Amino acid sequence: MAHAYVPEIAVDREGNEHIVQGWQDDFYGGKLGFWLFMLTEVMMFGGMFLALAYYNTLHPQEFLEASASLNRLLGGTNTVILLVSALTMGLGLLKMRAGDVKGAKLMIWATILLATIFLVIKGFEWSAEYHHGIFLMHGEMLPESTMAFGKKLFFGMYFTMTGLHGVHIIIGIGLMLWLLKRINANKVNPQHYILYFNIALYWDIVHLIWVFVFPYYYMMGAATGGTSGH
Amino acid sequence: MSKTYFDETHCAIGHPKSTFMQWMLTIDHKRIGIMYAAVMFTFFFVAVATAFLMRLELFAPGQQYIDGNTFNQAFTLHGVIMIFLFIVPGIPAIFGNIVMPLMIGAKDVSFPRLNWFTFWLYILGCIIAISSLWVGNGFADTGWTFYAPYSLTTGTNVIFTLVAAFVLGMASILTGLNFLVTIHRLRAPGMTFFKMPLFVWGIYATAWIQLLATPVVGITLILAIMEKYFGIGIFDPAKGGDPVLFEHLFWIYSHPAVYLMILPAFGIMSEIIPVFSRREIFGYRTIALSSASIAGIGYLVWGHHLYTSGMADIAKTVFSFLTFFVAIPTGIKFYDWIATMYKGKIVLATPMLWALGTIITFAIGGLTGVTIAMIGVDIHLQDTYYTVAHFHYAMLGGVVFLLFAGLHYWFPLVTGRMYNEPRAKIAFYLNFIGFNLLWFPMFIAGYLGMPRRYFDYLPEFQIYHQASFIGAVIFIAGLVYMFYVLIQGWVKGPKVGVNPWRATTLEWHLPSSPPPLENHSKVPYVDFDPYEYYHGEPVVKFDENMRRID
Amino acid sequence: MGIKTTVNYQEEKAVYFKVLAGLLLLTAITFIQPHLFMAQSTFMAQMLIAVIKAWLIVMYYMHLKGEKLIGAMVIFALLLVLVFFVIVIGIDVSHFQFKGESYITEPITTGVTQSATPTHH
Amino acid sequence: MSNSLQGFDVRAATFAADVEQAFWVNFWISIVLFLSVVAPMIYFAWKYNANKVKNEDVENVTHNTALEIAWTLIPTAMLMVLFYYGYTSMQVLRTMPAESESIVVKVEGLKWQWRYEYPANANGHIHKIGGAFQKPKIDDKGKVIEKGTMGITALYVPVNTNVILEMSAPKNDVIHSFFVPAFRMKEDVVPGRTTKQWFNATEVGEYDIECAEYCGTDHSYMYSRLVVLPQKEYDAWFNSAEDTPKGNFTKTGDALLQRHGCTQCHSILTDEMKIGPSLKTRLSKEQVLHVIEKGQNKLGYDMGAMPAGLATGTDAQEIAAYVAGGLKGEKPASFAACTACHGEDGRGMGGLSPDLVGYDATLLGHVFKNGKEGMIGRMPAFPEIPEDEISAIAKYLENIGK
Ligand code: HEA
Ligand code: HEA
Ligand code: HEC
Ligand code: CUA
Ligand SMILES: [Cu+2]
Repeated sequence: MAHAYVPEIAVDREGNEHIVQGWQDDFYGGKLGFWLFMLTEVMMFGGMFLALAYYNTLHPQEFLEASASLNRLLGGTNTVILLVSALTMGLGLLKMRAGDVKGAKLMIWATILLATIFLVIKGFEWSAEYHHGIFLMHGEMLPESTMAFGKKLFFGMYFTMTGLHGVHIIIGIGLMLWLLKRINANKVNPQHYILYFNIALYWDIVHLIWVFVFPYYYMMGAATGGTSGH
Repeated sequence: MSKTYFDETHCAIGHPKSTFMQWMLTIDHKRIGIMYAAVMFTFFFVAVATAFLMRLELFAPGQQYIDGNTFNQAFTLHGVIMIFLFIVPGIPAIFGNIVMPLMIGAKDVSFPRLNWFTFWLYILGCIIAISSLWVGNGFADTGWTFYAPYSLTTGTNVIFTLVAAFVLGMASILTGLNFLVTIHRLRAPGMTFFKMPLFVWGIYATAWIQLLATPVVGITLILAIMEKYFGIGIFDPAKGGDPVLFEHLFWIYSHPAVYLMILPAFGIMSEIIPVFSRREIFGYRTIALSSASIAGIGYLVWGHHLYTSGMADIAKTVFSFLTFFVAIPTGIKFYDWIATMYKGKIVLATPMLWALGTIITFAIGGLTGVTIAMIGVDIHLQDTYYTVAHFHYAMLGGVVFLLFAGLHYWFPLVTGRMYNEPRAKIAFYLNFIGFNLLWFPMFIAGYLGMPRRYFDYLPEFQIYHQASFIGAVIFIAGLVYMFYVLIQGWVKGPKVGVNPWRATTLEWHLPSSPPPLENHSKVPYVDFDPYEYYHGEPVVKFDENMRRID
Repeated sequence: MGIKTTVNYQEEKAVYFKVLAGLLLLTAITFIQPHLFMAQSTFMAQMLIAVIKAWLIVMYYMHLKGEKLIGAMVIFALLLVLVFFVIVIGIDVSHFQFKGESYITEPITTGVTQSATPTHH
Repeated sequence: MSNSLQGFDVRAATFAADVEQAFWVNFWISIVLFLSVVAPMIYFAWKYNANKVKNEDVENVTHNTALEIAWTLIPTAMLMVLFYYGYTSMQVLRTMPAESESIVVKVEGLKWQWRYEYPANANGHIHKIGGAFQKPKIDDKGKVIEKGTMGITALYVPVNTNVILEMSAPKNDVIHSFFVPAFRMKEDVVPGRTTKQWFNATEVGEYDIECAEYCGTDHSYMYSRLVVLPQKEYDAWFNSAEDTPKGNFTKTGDALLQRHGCTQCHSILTDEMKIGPSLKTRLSKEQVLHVIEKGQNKLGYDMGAMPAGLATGTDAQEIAAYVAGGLKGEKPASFAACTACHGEDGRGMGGLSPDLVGYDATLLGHVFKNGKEGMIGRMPAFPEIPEDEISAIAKYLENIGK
């Protein structure tokens, strides 16, 4: 918004003045809108968890066994990485609000770096699984394989959900790069930072999803013996 | 003459000179609403054509004009267009856009650019849906419900249809989001939630459904697409999946979706009834809160579509029990409307005729809904024409009729002109008679055991199908006539000024008709109820600065 | 409206680090939980921890504290998901009819179990 | 309407009455509720019409607590009554009898037929009745590549006995739904799951089985029949190795006539002449006279044409009356002119020429293949109807003549 928006005034019968909220420059509106958007993400992943729980109820034992065979070390590392990235993102926003644009940019770059590391680790994990014959349209996951249904479903959902989560990470990286561009163009600055605020919210929800994905897939079967993966 | 929103607009990008580009890039909520209407109108004709084709084919048993597979594609196309392209976005996208901001005294919606984007997302979805008629192996033949595993195994172009439904779902979510923020943020000063017009309440409740239910069907469609491309067996029994899960996930959205259709329609009803009874509405708060409770309870009853699916018997019982509770707030609304007519001064103008007609047709649609909410009875009636008649009475005789009511009611607001009243009434009667002749016989056929989605049928049912066909002809004639009357009104109807109905809500207190680009010249302070009449005349009056003078 | 220009930088930063510490601690507990407590119901324990983590993130990182309206909306959405779970999982699937006779749930036959766990090398 | 498709408005299973009762309770409550809304609406629209009411008389009534409570609680109570009836009728439908006291039949629904498998009988024989209606496969030119079948087979059950259906679909098939309107029962057949329903038929007869879950191209032809037999006949069949019970359970032919749309032009149970002749009686006097006079070569018998003018005047009259009367009574001498081709009994000598008494399979086959241009009008050809359907129709027509 290049030119400042001057809100209108409505006058009631007693002559009192009331500010009229316009759609321009509505920080709270922007925040509300983004929260509502995040609720749709909650419902979406909620739907997937529902499907997951559905089959978990039908095949409890096989789910435990399949979970035990995931690599908890890599999964755990990724958990910590996301944790830290949520911090850098938050600190960046804080710096921006305090007027430290340079520091904010640094923090965004740090977040991008962490996000990339997350993806690389995920890549290692998936390729290891591929080599063990468990991957979409491959090996044990093919229709003709005799792997138990419970396990097939577990891994099918695992690839779908972590895959979709990965897509969210990639979108997040894209958003952060765009944010950097906007900061450089001074469209996002210590006075107008709603975009930054919302992208930070987005990053938190990406993290939040992982907070549930991780224990459901990796930790559920931890007690049923099985060392942490390979 | 002052400039109206037809003369100038704000654009998403730059300041294009050509009128065409100004329309393409417009972010003005009124223009976007009109464009939605134009597009939906076009698609609706495709859907009506397929509906008529089906009726023609069903005129007699055996094959007449099209073969079985074409018939299957025809009802899928009909269902998909009617649901995803027309009735789900329908009233919110058209009237939610055009009048909702006017009603709350806003200059536009909260995110006008998002609104523009949403419109084009909607168009993209339409294009994907329609293009599958020519791309790939023909349009999907799954029915609009896409039940797995049929949708996963059929050779037709289901992917396109699924993607289209997903994109349209996105558009629906974003519309809902936009409206929610608008209603929360941009109400005129003084307008509390219980001073909002009831149409806004309808849109508000609807927006919550759009926002929270649509993602579930979104993810269901994604899972189906994943399944089709990556072979994970989430719904495919050959790989251990359970088709019933698909039905759950599908109806978790699609049942709330029917309330998403009807709630804004009820909102239109609540606008029209007091205006044409020329008195204050009865039980404002109960009507407002019943919208909210229909939306809320509506989330809990999806299982009434699964009575014969193999779901656990105890779940059927729970769902049946819950389903009856949606009928109660609906009933309350109905009684409130009727009570509003008591000791009023009832003007039977065309919008009121449509509204009263709908009370009859939707009562039939809703009460037959209650019939099939009874488990034992639904086990007999599920997937028969009884169900088909139920939902046409609800959707066509409820939602579409009220959309027409709104079309007549807000016609002078949008165009600044008036249609020919006697002719519009003739159109209504044609429609009303045709509609009942079209769908009532189907209750009987369904009760006698005529299953739906049947290309061919046993000859006993012929008589009902024939009656229905005649109804369809009358109905469609009525429709064409109605649109003729409306278009004629727009082109050369008399100019009628800003408030021809002498209504009270804010959208009728604009500086010009049609309204100017940024709506109200000054935003009023709202310290009055939405329907304040005294002795048959509106109470609230404003001076040119939108200060109350009564 | 709504633009806050003054930030108590140090104070908010301290909150961020405190929450991070809490989250790291909870993550650590996640790992030792199966050996520590509720080993019989790992799943419940894990979800409990996840909920606490989520609560921390939502309240402090996402600044939901004090946001009445948005907080109510979030709770509404979460309740809805909960209801879906109760109905679908609690009422329907857990009463799956004719389970033993159904193909998708029939007990696994011949030695499939071994082949499913990836072999180590 | 013909007798065998009465199924729908008939209750033929023990629980049909419960469902029926629930429906009618609902019906009357609905009427009450409907009127409670629509009657005052119409009355108000008339009473308070704008041209009757003066502005001063308009009153803003916006609340009436008693009324509001009434129209919340009374409908709620009514709805709970409905829930109760819906629930109890469902309970009867869904409470399976003990397997020891019932016959358990396995039902398989697949694209697009129903298959039934019975438990082994006393001789260890297992009845497997395969398939229902299956359309023939036809190439572009209308030639039949693969014959279709109309399940002359059906699900045979004894009357007054519990029957449990254990239903499943092949795992790579789609969902179907086993629907018997006359019994008011329906349950989906879901691949991957086993579902069950049960019934106890109360009346001997034949009933329709339809598929009520959309399953693709021939969804509307996934049709079969449920034949309820007297206990004795059922036992006799069940303990034999026959596929179908002995006796006359061939009303299938009727279903076929209906399904192919024959009844549009032909009446079957009465003598009424519609577009085509009634199929109850074979030939009318006029038709016979017409053929005798003009000859005929329309049916495509190997024998070739029937020459014109084999008989004239009163001879012709006499023959026509005799033939139209079904060759009953005394045979006129002049009929000798016909016996060379149509045989002494007029039955067409095993297919050499048209049967004059009944519609045998050969005649039907010819008519279906070639259509027929006659004195009344033109009957279109139905080349796709397979042989076993033709014989089913012939058998059926033969029986109704008696
Ligand atoms: C606008 C759309 C719309 C609306 C509003 C409704 C409203 C209702 N519907 Fe309907 N329904 C559909 C659209 C709709 N439906 C569609 C599209 C399908 C089929 C989808 C498919 O399979 O393809 C369907 C299918 C459907 C089924 C599943 C049928 C089956 O497949 O076996 C059921 C079962 O319970 C049902 C019930 C109800 C009920 C109880 C209501 C209630 O909300 C009705 C409430 C209304 C009233 C009760 C009437 C008005 C009130 C009075 C007159 C006052 C007095 C009355 C009382 C207080 C009771 N509907
Ligand atoms: C909104 C929903 C809607 C509407 C309006 C209609 C309208 C009609 N439908 Fe409907 N129909 C469905 C939704 C709808 N249908 C659905 C969901 C199914 C199930 C599909 C499936 O099984 O998968 C179905 C199935 C269905 C069948 C059953 C197929 C089968 O099971 O074998 C038949 C059969 O005749 C039929 C016929 C008709 C006819 C003759 C009309 C006529 O009334 C047509 C006349 C049209 C209108 C009255 C529309 C008016 C709208 C406008 C004029 C728009 C104006 C626009 C603007 C102003 C922007 N429909
Ligand atoms: C379009 C209307 C029509 C339909 C449909 C039709 N028919 Fe006919 N059918 C006729 C007419 C007209 C005749 C009389 C031709 C004549 O008089 O020689 C006829 C003649 C016949 C004959 C021969 C009568 C005779 O004595 O030679 C038989 C057998 C017959 N129909 C059976 C059937 C059957 C079985 C079907 C269904 C598959 C059927 N028809 C469908 C119109 C129809
Ligand atoms: Cu099988 Cu429809
Ligand atoms: Cu529903």
